[in-house]
Amino acid sequence: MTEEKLALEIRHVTKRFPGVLANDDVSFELRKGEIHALLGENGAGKSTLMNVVYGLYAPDEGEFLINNKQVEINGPHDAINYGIGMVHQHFMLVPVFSVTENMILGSEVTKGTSLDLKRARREILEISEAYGLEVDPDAIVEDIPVGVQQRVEILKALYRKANILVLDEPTAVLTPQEAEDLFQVMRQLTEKGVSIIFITHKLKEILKVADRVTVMRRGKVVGHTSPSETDQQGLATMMVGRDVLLEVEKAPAKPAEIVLEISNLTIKDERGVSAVKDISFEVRSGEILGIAGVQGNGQTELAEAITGLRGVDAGTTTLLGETIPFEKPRYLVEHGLGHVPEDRHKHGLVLPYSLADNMVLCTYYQKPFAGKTLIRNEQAVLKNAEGLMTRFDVRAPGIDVAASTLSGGNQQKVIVGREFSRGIKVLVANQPTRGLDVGSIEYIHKEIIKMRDEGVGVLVFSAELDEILSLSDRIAVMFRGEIVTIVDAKDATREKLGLWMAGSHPDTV
Amino acid sequence: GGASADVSEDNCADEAVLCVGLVTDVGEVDDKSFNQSAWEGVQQAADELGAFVKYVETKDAKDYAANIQLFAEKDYDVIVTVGFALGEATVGESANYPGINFIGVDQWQGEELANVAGLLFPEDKAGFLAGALAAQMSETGTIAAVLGTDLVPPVVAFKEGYEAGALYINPDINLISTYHPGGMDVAFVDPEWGATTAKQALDQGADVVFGAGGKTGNGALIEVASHEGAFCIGVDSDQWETVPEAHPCLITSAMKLITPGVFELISASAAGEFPGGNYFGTTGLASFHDFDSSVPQEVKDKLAEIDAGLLDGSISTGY
Amino acid sequence: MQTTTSLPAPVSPWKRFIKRWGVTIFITLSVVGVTIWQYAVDARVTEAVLASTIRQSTPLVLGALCGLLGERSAVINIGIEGQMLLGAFVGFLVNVWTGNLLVAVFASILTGALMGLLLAYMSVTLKMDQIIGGTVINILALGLTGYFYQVGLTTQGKLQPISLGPLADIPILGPAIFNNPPITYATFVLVIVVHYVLFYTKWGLRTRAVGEHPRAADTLGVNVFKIRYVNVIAGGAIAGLAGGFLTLEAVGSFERAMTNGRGFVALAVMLFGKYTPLGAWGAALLFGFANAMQTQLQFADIKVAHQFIGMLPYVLTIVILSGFVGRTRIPAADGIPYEKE
Amino acid sequence: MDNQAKTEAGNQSLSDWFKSVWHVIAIPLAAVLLALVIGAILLIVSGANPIEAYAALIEGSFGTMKAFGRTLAKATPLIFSGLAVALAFKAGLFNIGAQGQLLLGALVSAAAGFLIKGLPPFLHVTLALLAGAIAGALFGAIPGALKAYTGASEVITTIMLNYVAINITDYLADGPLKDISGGNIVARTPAILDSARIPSIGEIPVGFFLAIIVSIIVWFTLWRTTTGFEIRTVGLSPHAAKYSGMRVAFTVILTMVISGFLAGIGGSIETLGIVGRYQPGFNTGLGFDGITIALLGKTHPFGIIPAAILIGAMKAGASTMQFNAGVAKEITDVIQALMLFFVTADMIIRKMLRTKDGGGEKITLSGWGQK
Ligand SMILES: Nc1ncnc2c1ncn2[C@@H]1O[C@H](COP(=O)(O)OP(=O)(O)OP(=O)(O)O)[C@@H](O)[C@H]1O
Ligand SMILES: Nc1ncnc2c1ncn2[C@@H]1O[C@H](COP(=O)(O)OP(=O)(O)OP(=O)(O)O)[C@@H](O)[C@H]1O
Ligand SMILES: [Mg+2]
Ligand SMILES: [Mg+2]
Repeated sequence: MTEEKLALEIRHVTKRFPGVLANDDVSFELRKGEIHALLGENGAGKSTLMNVVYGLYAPDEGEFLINNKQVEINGPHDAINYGIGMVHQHFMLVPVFSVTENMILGSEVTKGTSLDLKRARREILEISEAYGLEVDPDAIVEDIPVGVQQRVEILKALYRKANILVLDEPTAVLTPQEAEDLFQVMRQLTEKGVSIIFITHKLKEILKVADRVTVMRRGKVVGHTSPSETDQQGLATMMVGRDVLLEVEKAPAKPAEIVLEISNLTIKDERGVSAVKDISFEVRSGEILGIAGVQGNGQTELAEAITGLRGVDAGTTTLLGETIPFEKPRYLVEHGLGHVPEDRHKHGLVLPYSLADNMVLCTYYQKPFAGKTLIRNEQAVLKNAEGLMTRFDVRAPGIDVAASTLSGGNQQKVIVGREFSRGIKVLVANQPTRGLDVGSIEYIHKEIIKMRDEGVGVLVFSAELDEILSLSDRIAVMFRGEIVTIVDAKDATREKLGLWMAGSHPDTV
Repeated sequence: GGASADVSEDNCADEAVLCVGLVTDVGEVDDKSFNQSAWEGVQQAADELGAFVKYVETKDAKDYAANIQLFAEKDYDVIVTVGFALGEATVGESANYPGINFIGVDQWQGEELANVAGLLFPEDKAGFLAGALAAQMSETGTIAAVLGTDLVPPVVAFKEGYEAGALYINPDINLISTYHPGGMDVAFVDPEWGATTAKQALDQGADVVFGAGGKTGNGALIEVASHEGAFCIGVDSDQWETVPEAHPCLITSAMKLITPGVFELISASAAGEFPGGNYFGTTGLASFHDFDSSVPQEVKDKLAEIDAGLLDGSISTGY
Repeated sequence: MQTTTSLPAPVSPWKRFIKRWGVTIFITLSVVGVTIWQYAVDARVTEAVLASTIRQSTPLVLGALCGLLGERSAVINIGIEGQMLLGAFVGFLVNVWTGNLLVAVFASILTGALMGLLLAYMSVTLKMDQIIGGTVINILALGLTGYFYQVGLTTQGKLQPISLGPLADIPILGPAIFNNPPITYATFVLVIVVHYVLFYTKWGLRTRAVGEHPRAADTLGVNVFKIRYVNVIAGGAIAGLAGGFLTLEAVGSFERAMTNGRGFVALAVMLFGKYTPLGAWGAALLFGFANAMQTQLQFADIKVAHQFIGMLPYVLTIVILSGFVGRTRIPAADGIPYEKE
Repeated sequence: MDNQAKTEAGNQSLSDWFKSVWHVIAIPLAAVLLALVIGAILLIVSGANPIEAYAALIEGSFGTMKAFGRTLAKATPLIFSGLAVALAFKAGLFNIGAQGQLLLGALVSAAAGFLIKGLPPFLHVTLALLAGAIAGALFGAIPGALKAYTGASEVITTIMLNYVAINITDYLADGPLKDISGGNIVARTPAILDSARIPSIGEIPVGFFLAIIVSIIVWFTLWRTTTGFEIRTVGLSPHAAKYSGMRVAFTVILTMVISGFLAGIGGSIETLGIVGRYQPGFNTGLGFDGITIALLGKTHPFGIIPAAILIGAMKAGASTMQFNAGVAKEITDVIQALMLFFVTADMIIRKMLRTKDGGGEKITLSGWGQK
């Protein structure tokens, strides 16, 4: 093994955060020209390890070898010099910069003292042609779709002549088709001698493209395997340490009266572009309507409009037979609509508040938490919190800890508990399990189905096909602000949905 | 007490020891302006009368009374309070300390109290003379005044006198004057505004600028100093001494003789002849210093004539 | 992002043009109109007002440059006032001691830079709230200058105008623009230089990236802390120069608290100028013009209580800020300390 | 991190209580001491005797009942302006405009104090106080509304409005409301009637008790009412506030109105209890000191009281310090700035005290108010 040509070797890396041992004596080998998948639950320490390699975090212990030579990495600058490129889980692009400016930042080409944008532009076009990654160098990043943004990210690494490429959850925001294209590019890159570390939660993708797999759990490497030796269930078990149910069971739906009706909704986004175009559909009590779609196709705007966070340009929404005013979340709170928002940190929680306060975020002014006097009944607030903690299995040291200290899954349970417990008739859940581990996903899915069975009309937005397929009774697919089609869940397959999400018209499939 | 007591604060209660305290208006004792002039009068008392002297600067207008009490509690014999704003506090404390004599600079006494002397100055008369001089020295027919704020009565008096004096000489003269647009807390401490305003006046032909407004006015004087052929006129004290940067233009100053006024009243108090009520100090123009030869004799004669007229009442400033 | 804005309706290019440039064009036309009218009445008055405009705009635009260098790299600087004041004070002292104006100017700049260093240390290293950091500098400057200033110090003159030959004879603008003392000329140059650096150089690209998305810049090997430190220090140096302008070029002496809020107005100028040096210049000139005009109105003996004229520039700022600059894009990371891990 | 997580944990025993109090005051206390030490060094450098100076400072502020009364009188408006600034902080707003709101409050209460005649004292005082408070509130509403509806940064608009307030009050005090009795030429309003005067109990100004009561009301409002919950939520997360159905714009305006109201009372109390009329230049800096005090008091209503007394003491003692020790009053500004620095830069002190977190909330404002 010692003769083997290794592109990168990580030895005994330990990284601590206050209260968290994110990487615990992790060692890792990346061969030349391979695609090496890194797998693990949320919080297993994958991103941390990669950030350490990339020089963003200083490890507490550990060493690195590149091409079998020991190196010091004291910052991204060193990493870039050693040929390491990284596409981060959250894109690292300056939204108001052009593609060219983003591309050259940190490795600028200059003529005299001035930036040489012309030359940079030419170089970018050359590379983008060489790898078949098409981009418009003059486009402003915030105006281009996520798929293209990701291309820019990869090009950024290639522009810096990376031969070790780290891709942290690159497919989370892509359509199956776009993901397929990415795999194509990845294979092409390995042929040119680039070695790739590929992080993903999608087991299928690992089986499809990876040469080898390393699995992490709670900061430690727990095993190595390869696609030829295992399957999805095997990977999941290795990752979680127990057998997991990958899909929840549910009885057939018993849809009743229409509880939520969307008619001809049109919404323009901040820049005046139509994000939602003349959309209509309805949700019945006792059913789950899943809205599938790749991030950035108008789901966020649609969900925000329905839940009162955003105004609309045309159309109406009818809740339980009454036309609702837009941008009045309070009206919806009081008329039976529950909302699990897309961004739990931004909308769902007040992070510095205690769990108890977060659990009355929408009802703090109602009896028994307060009355006409506006004086809070602290006792009632605490009692409510204690009740919800037990009922929704929120794992936290107490109801007085700040929400910010909870893990993502438990934070989500706080929101779910708050919304599900206040007698709602309609539920809008946007990416309800984003970023959660399998255990939490399982739990929240069960709760959503329970709501449905109690007669609540549920509208679920999700970019995860598996989530859509396992929860929905009917499925609508959004693309570029329009609903491509609404089908019965029975008639949907992964493949069809994938194509529709990428814009194919249902009639042609 | 005995006649042998040291001149120190601890012995202020002693008959033989003269202690004089001074409370400034908001601002510093070394403001090159009225606080400083008054303090110089007190220091003169130290030199010539062997008095023990001390000052306290007021930081907050609400402390006037408290600051007066600092001296009163130590049995000072004379307390000088500087500025019209201290008028109420001075009268108020004078009742609490009938044994102490108070000198209130710029403080009009509505009713006469035995232990309070308001030291007042007819600023309009000094302004009138300054205006008359400016009008005679001006070749362009445009003269300017850069002023502190009209919230302060002496400033207004100077301005009105200045304009009346100029018009007395030349009814067609072009008078451009301006008050600082800010409030009390900036109007007297904005030399750059004073300077730039003076320049704006000079640029449109003014060749004499009257700077009346503490440091704001000083800024105007210094600005004029760097413009060849233009004159500037200072205010309050002889600013030849306090603003040497203005020597190239400072033809004279419209003075209110605070220093001698304060000293006279302290001496009167020491002599047991303290005059309660309003006490009028003198105003007038300072010496021409280096410009003595540039001021034609007929101008000097005219000024003397006006001075006499103001004194006997045959000329009125209209203020 | 604002929390309470509703969605803008789609606009035609013409409307967008008006929206973007309307106020600027309106103001420019009004200023030009007033100027021409004045010129017809008395040319000297016009020239006087324009010269005063330039002069009053100088500390404001310098202050604004200081502010925007900081904020382009995401450090809010409300300590401009204090940096200016200390710069003015130390420059003055050095002028008194050495009698060398050039040395004094450098002392002002250095003092400002040191105060910039202090702000950078507070906001970048200590990750203090930046507004509090600036407030500390303001109070400190007021206290230190007040405590250590002794009256009676006089200087040997101030920086004098240098006339640029025939250029200064151009009617209307010549005397205002081409007959100025050195720091004013330096200000003209600095505006252009900062504009160039910010938008056309490597440093500028990195600065703007750090102000928008520091982590992105960090991942590309850009040293976020260094960029912030250097920009804030450079900004401080410019604020120090503004102080030097006050004591060494404009007034020629020092007084306590002589900045009199110019550092705060500079912030308004910066916002008004949309975080661009050229925009700030335009805004500063507008403020200078408003001030010069209010003096001119008093000269003309127009009997409005001068307090009303006095509050005009401030009211104007509020109106413009809420209707116009309210939508200025503020650098996305502005005010947020960067945590590396 | 864990300590910070405990938000409002109930404290079981007395020693726990002491621990938690220590936890909160350790940093401000250390900050004050450090500032005094550095101030002492500056005094030595400039040739003064720090012991003498500080002794005089203490004598002038706490040495006699009278001095103590003066300290409390100085602290009273500072408590109000401190509360005004702190309350706005809670909603994520930086009210630099407390000064302007305070000036208008002072002027309007003076007007009410001399224009309204024939009222019994208690009623007259109440009315005049309210008039000033409402003037402050209305003036605070302007930046609030601008912020809520146009997004204009309150930092800038309040700075600008301070200048506007000076101009308005100067104009009124020298114009329509000018005192023309007895040949007065000074720009000031007539004195308020005796029925509008707030008395003192011995040396202790009654206004101080009012300040304590209002502090308690502010605390109660913030942490025990739904309105307070809304204010704090908007401050910590406007997005979550909107999500939960709170009226963000309304809350922003309401907060600025209350903030202006508090600042307005501060000005009124000065007028009715101390100055007795409105006179330009008599209320300088009170609003700006509110910022220092709010921060020194860790933006907590109960922290503000000792902070205001501390600053009030420095103001009350400054003259005595100059009188007894010949030290220029500006040194107190330097010490104030240093206190503010050390209390905010708690990282430095935390290192010295070896504690992990500073107690109270870390103060973060919204920058230019854009979140
Ligand atoms: N900056 C940080 N400060 C403190 N703790 C952190 C930080 N970043 C990560 N952690 C903690 O380190 C652990 C590992 O996180 P990391 O982001 O590496 O997980 P991951 O495997 O990438 O998870 P995911 O699948 O969600 O991306 C987690 O427990 C997390 O809470
Ligand atoms: N600076 C930090 N201090 C403490 N905990 C942190 C910090 N940064 C991240 N974490 C925690 O680390 C965990 C993983 O971080 P990460 O940023 O990957 O978020 P996440 O919950 O995995 O969401 P995402 O779906 O966006 O990956 C989260 O639970 C987050 O609370
Ligand atoms: Mg993550
Ligand atoms: Mg990750």
